[in-house]
Amino acid sequence: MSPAATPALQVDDLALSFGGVKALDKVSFGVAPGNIHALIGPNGAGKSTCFNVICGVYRADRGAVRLGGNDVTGMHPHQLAGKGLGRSFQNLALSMHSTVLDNVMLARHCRTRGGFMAAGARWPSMMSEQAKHTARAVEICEFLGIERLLHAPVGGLSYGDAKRVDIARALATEPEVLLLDEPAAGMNAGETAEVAELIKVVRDALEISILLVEHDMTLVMGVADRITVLDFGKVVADGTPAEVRNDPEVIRAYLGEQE
Amino acid sequence: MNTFIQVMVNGLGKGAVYALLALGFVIIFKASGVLNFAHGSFVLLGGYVAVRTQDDLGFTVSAILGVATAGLGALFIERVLVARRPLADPIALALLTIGVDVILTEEIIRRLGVELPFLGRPYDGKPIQVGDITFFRTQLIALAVGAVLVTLFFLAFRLTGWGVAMRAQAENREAAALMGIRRGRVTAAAWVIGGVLAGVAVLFLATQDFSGSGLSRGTHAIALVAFPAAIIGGLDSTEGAIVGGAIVGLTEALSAQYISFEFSKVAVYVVMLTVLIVRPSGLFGTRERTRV
Amino acid sequence: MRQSLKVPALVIAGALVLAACGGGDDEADSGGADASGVKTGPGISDDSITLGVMTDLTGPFKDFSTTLQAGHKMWVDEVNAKGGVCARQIQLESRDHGYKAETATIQFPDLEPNVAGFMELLGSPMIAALKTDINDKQVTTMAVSWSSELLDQPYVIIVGTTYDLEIINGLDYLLEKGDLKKGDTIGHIYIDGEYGANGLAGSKYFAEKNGLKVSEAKVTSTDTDMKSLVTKFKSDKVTAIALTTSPAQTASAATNNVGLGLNVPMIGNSPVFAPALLDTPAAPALSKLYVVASAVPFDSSVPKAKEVATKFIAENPDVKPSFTVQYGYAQGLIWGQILQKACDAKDLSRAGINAALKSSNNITTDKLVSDLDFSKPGSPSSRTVYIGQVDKDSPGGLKQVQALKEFPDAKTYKAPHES
Amino acid sequence: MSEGTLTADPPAETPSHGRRGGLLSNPATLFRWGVRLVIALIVLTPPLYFEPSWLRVGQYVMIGAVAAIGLTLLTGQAGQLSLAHPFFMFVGGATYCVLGSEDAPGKVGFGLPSLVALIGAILVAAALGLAFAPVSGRVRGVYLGVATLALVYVGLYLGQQWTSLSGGTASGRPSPDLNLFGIKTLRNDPEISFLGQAMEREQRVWYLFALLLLIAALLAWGAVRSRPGRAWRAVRDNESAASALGVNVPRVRAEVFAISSGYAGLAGVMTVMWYRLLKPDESEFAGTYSIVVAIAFLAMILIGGLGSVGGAIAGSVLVFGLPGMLTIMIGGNELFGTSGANAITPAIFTSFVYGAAIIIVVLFEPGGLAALGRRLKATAARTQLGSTLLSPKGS
Repeated sequence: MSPAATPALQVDDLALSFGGVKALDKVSFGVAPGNIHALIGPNGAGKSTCFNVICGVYRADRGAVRLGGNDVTGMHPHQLAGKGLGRSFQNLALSMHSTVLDNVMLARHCRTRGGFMAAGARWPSMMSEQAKHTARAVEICEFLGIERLLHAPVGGLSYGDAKRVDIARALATEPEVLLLDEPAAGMNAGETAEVAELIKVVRDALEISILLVEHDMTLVMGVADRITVLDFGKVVADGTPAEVRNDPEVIRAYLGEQE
Repeated sequence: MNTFIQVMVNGLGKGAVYALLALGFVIIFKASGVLNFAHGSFVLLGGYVAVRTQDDLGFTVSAILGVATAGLGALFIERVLVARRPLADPIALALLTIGVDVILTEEIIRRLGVELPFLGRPYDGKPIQVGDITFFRTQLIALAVGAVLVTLFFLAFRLTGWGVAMRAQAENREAAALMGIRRGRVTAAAWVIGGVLAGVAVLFLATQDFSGSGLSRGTHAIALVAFPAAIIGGLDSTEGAIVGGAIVGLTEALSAQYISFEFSKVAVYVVMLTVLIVRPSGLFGTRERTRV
Repeated sequence: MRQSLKVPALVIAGALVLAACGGGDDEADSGGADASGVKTGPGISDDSITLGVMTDLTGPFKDFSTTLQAGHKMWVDEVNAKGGVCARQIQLESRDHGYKAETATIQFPDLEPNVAGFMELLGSPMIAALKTDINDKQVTTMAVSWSSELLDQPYVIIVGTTYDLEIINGLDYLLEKGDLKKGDTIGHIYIDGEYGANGLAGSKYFAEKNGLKVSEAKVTSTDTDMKSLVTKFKSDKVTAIALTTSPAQTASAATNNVGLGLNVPMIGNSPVFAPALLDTPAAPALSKLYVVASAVPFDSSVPKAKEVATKFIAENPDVKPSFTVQYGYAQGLIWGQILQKACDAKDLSRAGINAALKSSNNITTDKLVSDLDFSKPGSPSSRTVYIGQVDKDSPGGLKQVQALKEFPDAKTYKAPHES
Repeated sequence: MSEGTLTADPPAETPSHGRRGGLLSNPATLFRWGVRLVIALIVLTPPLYFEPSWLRVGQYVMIGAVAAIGLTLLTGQAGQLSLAHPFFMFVGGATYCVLGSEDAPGKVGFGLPSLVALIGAILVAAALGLAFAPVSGRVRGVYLGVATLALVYVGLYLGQQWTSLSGGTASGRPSPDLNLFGIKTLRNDPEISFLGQAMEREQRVWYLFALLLLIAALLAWGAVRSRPGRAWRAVRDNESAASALGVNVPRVRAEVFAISSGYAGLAGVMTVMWYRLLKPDESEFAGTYSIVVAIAFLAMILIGGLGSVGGAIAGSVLVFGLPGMLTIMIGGNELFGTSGANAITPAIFTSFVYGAAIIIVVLFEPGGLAALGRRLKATAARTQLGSTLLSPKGS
């Protein structure tokens, strides 16, 4: 890793055990600015645990997480959102009865102010702030091609559209680093290709870094600039897709899984 | 010292019946995820059938009839109302049972009119003196019946297919369905058991020894005391229900004696809040896992 | 918001011109006088006097109220057969509030304009909620509550002895009998509220006067199990139990009194006992209970009480008799005398009725309740009581053990609002 | 996502069209004004025509509506089940009396201006709601529902013990008169008449309550449609997601509990004004601040549609209004020719109605009256006449 550029996201020496089982062991890697970085590994390799530690859901026993040079180790998830970390959800986790706009506007929560009284009384400064943020949310939805659904309840959307809402919501936190949790889960080949395209467009247009936790190899190989491979809680490989594809450790890990 | 023993006896005697009620709550909650606010009206239903038939059929037969009616009533509610919405919001289902409770209770109280009928003729009001300590037969029989029923239940829970299925279902309702467990049958059985336990409880509740009053709105009120008992133990823990029942009975009796009677009901809830602050899912309850 | 209301207000303004003409119905009823020069008021027509009844026919006091109303009806039928009062027939208009204060609050303005006064307003939560209404409308109201705390209310009538005096008299009775002595402890179970707090004031006064201690036990009206309280009394070594409770609570206290081996005499105010208790397993234990009341027991040797009882049984063979029959009848007798007095003064307006009440210092009811004096504000209308002992074989469940009597401590007791 | 979550979220703030057009030229504007007119008529005219009994029913409905709005924010919008509303009502009522009354023998009073006492009562209720954060922030779902039940018992106990504040169960303490810019509410001082109708106590209380309800409803609507409302629904639907998107979940949970308690506090002030009396209950199962009332509020918000402000008001009309209306209409008669101890009285009949309403709503219309209203509106919107008659608010 080049010492010149500060990584957008840096994970150092993470370790976490659950009841004696080492879920993470000395895990370190960095996401370079503007990169699409993938974290892969067979089932139970520790991808999700690592993801959850970065997001602040789990607290690591040891190690540090840095976001753009700031130490964010042990911060709560809601604090991380304000620090420039956005994330999507594998199961979408949207409010099904709320509209698309409402869901996306939620992500502006930490960027806006105004409590019950101000909102209730429709305080002018609050209303103008809301209008401004609504405009931005609409812009993000337009960018993701869901502007026609702004006022539709999420519950009635197709899976693909709902996924876009999920990503729109993550983007609406204005992240420096976007974490995508298995974005292709439950999708067919065509939809997966669409998602891959979307990820690239997002990176290019918004100039942000993306960390992708994914199962689907085709997706990862197609979009990732760099890949970190975990197995049994340890980093077994870290490199470009081409390097990783031929790494014997990786092949063993994946073949081993298939037995 | 005698006073203290008497207080403990009083408390445990009540605790036994609370445990029966709490166990009913817990079984229903475990199987269907429903906080059953209608438990008090199951109690009234069983009691009503028993008091209406006891003059003609004698206590034993009417008691069995009452218990059976409470069980069938619970089954009816489950099949006709709850089963229609198996995955509905827990709050909505809790409210549904409130609706049932309101109607059933009002109707039974209306039918009772000005009567205050008592149950438990064979054992009620004939205390046994041992030295300076009084043992009320109702409480002794409640303890014995409670112990037998609880033992039977735990044996069934551990050893029968129903018990295995029920435990699997409590772990994960959707997964259990995938594993081929007939959810409907397990849940229905749980409601029947809950109703039966409520029906048994009323045989002790509507007595002179236990509550001092016959079947009335007060009986329904006592059934609600089993709420904190179930919560203290943990809503999905059958062992917890037994422990919770005992804790509530003893807390009531001890605080009535050593603090003040009017504080005793508050004391139960203070104990419950303390438990919840430390363990938000009760002493033995499993913590809710939030999906990410 | 300001904007949105202005327009509609203008729109309806036009439509409401009619309302302006139609208003002011209230004034029509009050004032005025009939042909014979008797001033009239709400509830008074040329040939009838309407009295209101606000009672509980569905709540916790439904059996109490049912027999009370039977007493009212007997009086009304009798008085109307004799030509009524002031040449007018007595009519009752009643509402069932189900012992719910909010229902009573809604019913009151509906009923109040039609009545000259209230024959019955039952329940302390209802009386408390309607106190201001009663004062505003100056409507004389007979409360079915015996709390001396109400004696400062100018329009509220309390018939007979108050709860505090009942308890004092009852404890004096036990003292005379030798069941209590100096240095003893009395256990007092009371429902928190107007009723219980007033009863407790009585036992506290008695204890202070005679060198006894009181072990207090406060309960709510829905508590039914008195076991832990009696356990406490036993450890406090009480020698008598005073009760200001509901009948179900009385039953539990009685059975535990015997069951836990305490076995002390119990005294209680009139509402502690209901004849229905004799059909419960508590019946044997209740024989230790003395009920102290200003009303005569149903089964009494007092001639008028006998007459009413016989008639009631003849007319209502299926209803369980209770002392409230005679009490309801006595309420009627009292209202009859007040109305007659107002009629004699040629003023049946509400003010006239209240003035008649205030000047009544010797109302008699043929000993159904003691003679009553309503002329001293703040002071109970009587201090004498009947005492009955629970007895399974007496109709109404009480055997009279003490005829009307004022015990020494009752004489000296000063009620809360007494000057 | 579970199949039948009972939620009725209002549509998000839609960019308003037609502000520029003339009043009559734009159907949307016309519609909005039509609705305002209907609401204004419902609020303004009854005091001119109705008997005091009916006015009292209406006032009582408005008390229930304010409380139910608070509860629907908490339970419907934020997903926290609470049975503690009667407790916070009691706290609000007691605080109002303590702050607004003069010192009297055995009763503490601060003698503050009544408007200050009113606001103080809301704030104290809200503060106590906030103090419940260790429980409301941690305990979830049905556990929270039972945990909040504890407060009803605590309220009953404190009301009985702390008689210098509560007045005690025996006789309670009188409610201070609300003096609004020189106009007293509970007395004819100064005497006012409006369109020939004297504005006496019942009329004054009606208009005051209508004003308070309007403020309460507008605040709730505003909050539901913007930042706080989005946070509540996010916390209700998925706490992890809400957290990841920057919502401080424990804080939001505690806040909404406090806000809801503030609403209950206001309803408590209205209650003591309605009775002109603060009186603690004698038992936990009967009375003004009892468990029965807690359940009645839940019934209101469920029947109205969980989370819907308009639905909460409609629910109160049914649950708090119906018994009173039946009582007046039936008068001294009994229902269905039954009488005596087994009579079906108005109280029992309405219990049946609302019990059945709950069951029917859960089974057949999980969105409650609010969803029904939206559907009606959608149907009506297809006809021009309908669109001018029906509310855009859904109910």
